[in-house]
Amino acid sequence: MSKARTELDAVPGSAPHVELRLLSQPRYLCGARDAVSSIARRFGFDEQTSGQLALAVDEALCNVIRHGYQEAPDRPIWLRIWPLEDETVAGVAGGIRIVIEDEARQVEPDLIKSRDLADVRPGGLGVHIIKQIMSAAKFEKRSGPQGGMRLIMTKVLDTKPESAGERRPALAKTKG
Amino acid sequence: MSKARTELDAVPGSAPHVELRLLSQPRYLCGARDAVSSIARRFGFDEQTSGQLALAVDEALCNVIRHGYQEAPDRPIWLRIWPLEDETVAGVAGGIRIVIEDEARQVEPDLIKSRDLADVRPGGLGVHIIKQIMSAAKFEKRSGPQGGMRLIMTKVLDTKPESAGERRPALAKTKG
Amino acid sequence: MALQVTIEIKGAIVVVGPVGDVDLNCSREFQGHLKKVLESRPARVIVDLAKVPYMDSSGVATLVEAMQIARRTSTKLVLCGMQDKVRSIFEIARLDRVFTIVPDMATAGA
Amino acid sequence: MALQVTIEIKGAIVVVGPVGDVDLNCSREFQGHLKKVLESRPARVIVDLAKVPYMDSSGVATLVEAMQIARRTSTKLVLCGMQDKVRSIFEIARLDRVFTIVPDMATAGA
Ligand SMILES: Nc1ncnc2c1ncn2[C@@H]1O[C@H](COP(=O)(O)OP(=O)(O)O)[C@@H](O)[C@H]1O
Ligand SMILES: Nc1ncnc2c1ncn2[C@@H]1O[C@H](COP(=O)(O)OP(=O)(O)O)[C@@H](O)[C@H]1O
Repeated sequence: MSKARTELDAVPGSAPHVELRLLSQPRYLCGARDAVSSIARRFGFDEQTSGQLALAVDEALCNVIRHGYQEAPDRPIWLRIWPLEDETVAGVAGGIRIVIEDEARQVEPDLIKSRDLADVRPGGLGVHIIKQIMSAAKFEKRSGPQGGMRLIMTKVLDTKPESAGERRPALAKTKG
Repeated sequence: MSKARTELDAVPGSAPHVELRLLSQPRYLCGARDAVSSIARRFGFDEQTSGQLALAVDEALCNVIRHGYQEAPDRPIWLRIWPLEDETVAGVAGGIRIVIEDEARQVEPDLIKSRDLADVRPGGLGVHIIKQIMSAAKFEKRSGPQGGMRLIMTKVLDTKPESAGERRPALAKTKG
Repeated sequence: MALQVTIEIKGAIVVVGPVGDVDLNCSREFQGHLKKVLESRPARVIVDLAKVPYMDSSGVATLVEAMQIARRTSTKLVLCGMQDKVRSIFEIARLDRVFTIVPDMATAGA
Repeated sequence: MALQVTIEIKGAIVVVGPVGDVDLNCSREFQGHLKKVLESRPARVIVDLAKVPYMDSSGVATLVEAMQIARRTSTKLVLCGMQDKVRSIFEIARLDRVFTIVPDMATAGA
């Protein structure tokens, strides 16, 4: 419950500022996307980045619906949002932390990865998209009797703009 | 917990399809609005009505923040959403049910009303806006140790378009 | 968060143009801008709402207050460029006939 | 919910125009439309994305599959009118050079 944290892929000890629980139905994706992108705007992200954060969340929720719950429409998914300002992350001025949890069957985090991009075929892009958009993204198994997976995603607010392809070297080591 | 309900201002017995918990901060209003309006679109409401539903929710949340919590920024507000399809409401094809709850001090539901519209002055419009937009809206005190208020709002999907001023006579009796 | 507001002074006419949603998150800030503009007692204040996609009753309250100040100081207050979604709240609150609402800047006398 | 899709046949050219977000909620439906159009083996299929403000990877997967079918049947598949937000996902997935992407209907050869 310590307030100071230096890891970009840890779950904060404080209560989330916004928590969304939704049933595992594709028709609710848009509600989650629109909530995330407008909250990201309020946290200081530009329009384009806010849209990308909504895309990353959409991809993560789609994967829970398809792989986690095998499209069962009545299972819960939690999406929790914190502004980064609440914590002390080394060298970071602000940003957003988004944690997604489910009660689906557990898989080894190492197995959650996209196809090789050069091998063009339908699908196999979601995890790549999430990792490209986020500053850090980590899958883990939840502990506790309900099982389920957790995805911890963080995006830091860039003070100086950088080109789309470049990654901040300081963050590379925290990526999963 | 019965599935069949005929009242437009009752809380459904089933789990909400979407639940949003947010801290009592005005910067999160936009997230709630955007989630509500895009879910309303998916429930079959037209763009204009979906925007009005977002406005009604915004007004209700503003009142919880201002009157319920006196602008304290760290208190919880819950917003729960159900499609009307899950229940049997007499003569209604579809729609949305939205329930907002807080842990704020309790007030007599009868005292929650807007100013006379003819007496033009700043403020005093929120409750009027909510009642105009919704098919039914009812304030009540929550039971239980945490106290707090509950607002149950329902909007039914109109199958035939009606003029903005007109109200469905069948619903008039359920309005608070 | 800061509300972006453009303020343009054209002689005795001042055009105030908020950009973005005017809700409880920024209505107090908007109120501050309006009051400051009205203090200089211009002949006409035009509030250009063309870039306001959304307004809630806290934004409307700010405009009602501005109208009351304007009346006292004989300033003409005109709202223009209102989007349909914003017009809807004025209609529900029956304020669409209390305010002078015109379609665009030209009609507003800018 | 139903995805709105306009389909326009101009001789050997078919223009497919989805309207609205293409996400997991409707990508299977979109796939059905594309497959049906490709079955008739037109010389050229233009997917007009001008009215698609958002697409997720399930929508992209549908287009990749359509491209693979088109190659087998020697149909030319062209994407046009892509909005910036949608282009961004093609770039992240490095598919912006795999597809033939043109700015507008005229360039698409419609
Ligand atoms: N939430 C999840 N639960 C279980 N497995 C997952 C989850 N997300 C992703 N995966 C696994 O990772 C793989 C890659 O996911 P992704 O890159 O989104 O492509 P796709 O979903 O199209 O296969 C999936 O095929 C699946 O095996
Ligand atoms: N959530 C709430 N909790 C307590 N009192 C409320 C709540 N919502 C509304 N009220 C009461 O109802 C009155 C009318 O509310 P409203 O029509 O929104 O106008 P305003 O908020 O500008 O006064 C408020 O002044 C307040 O006394």
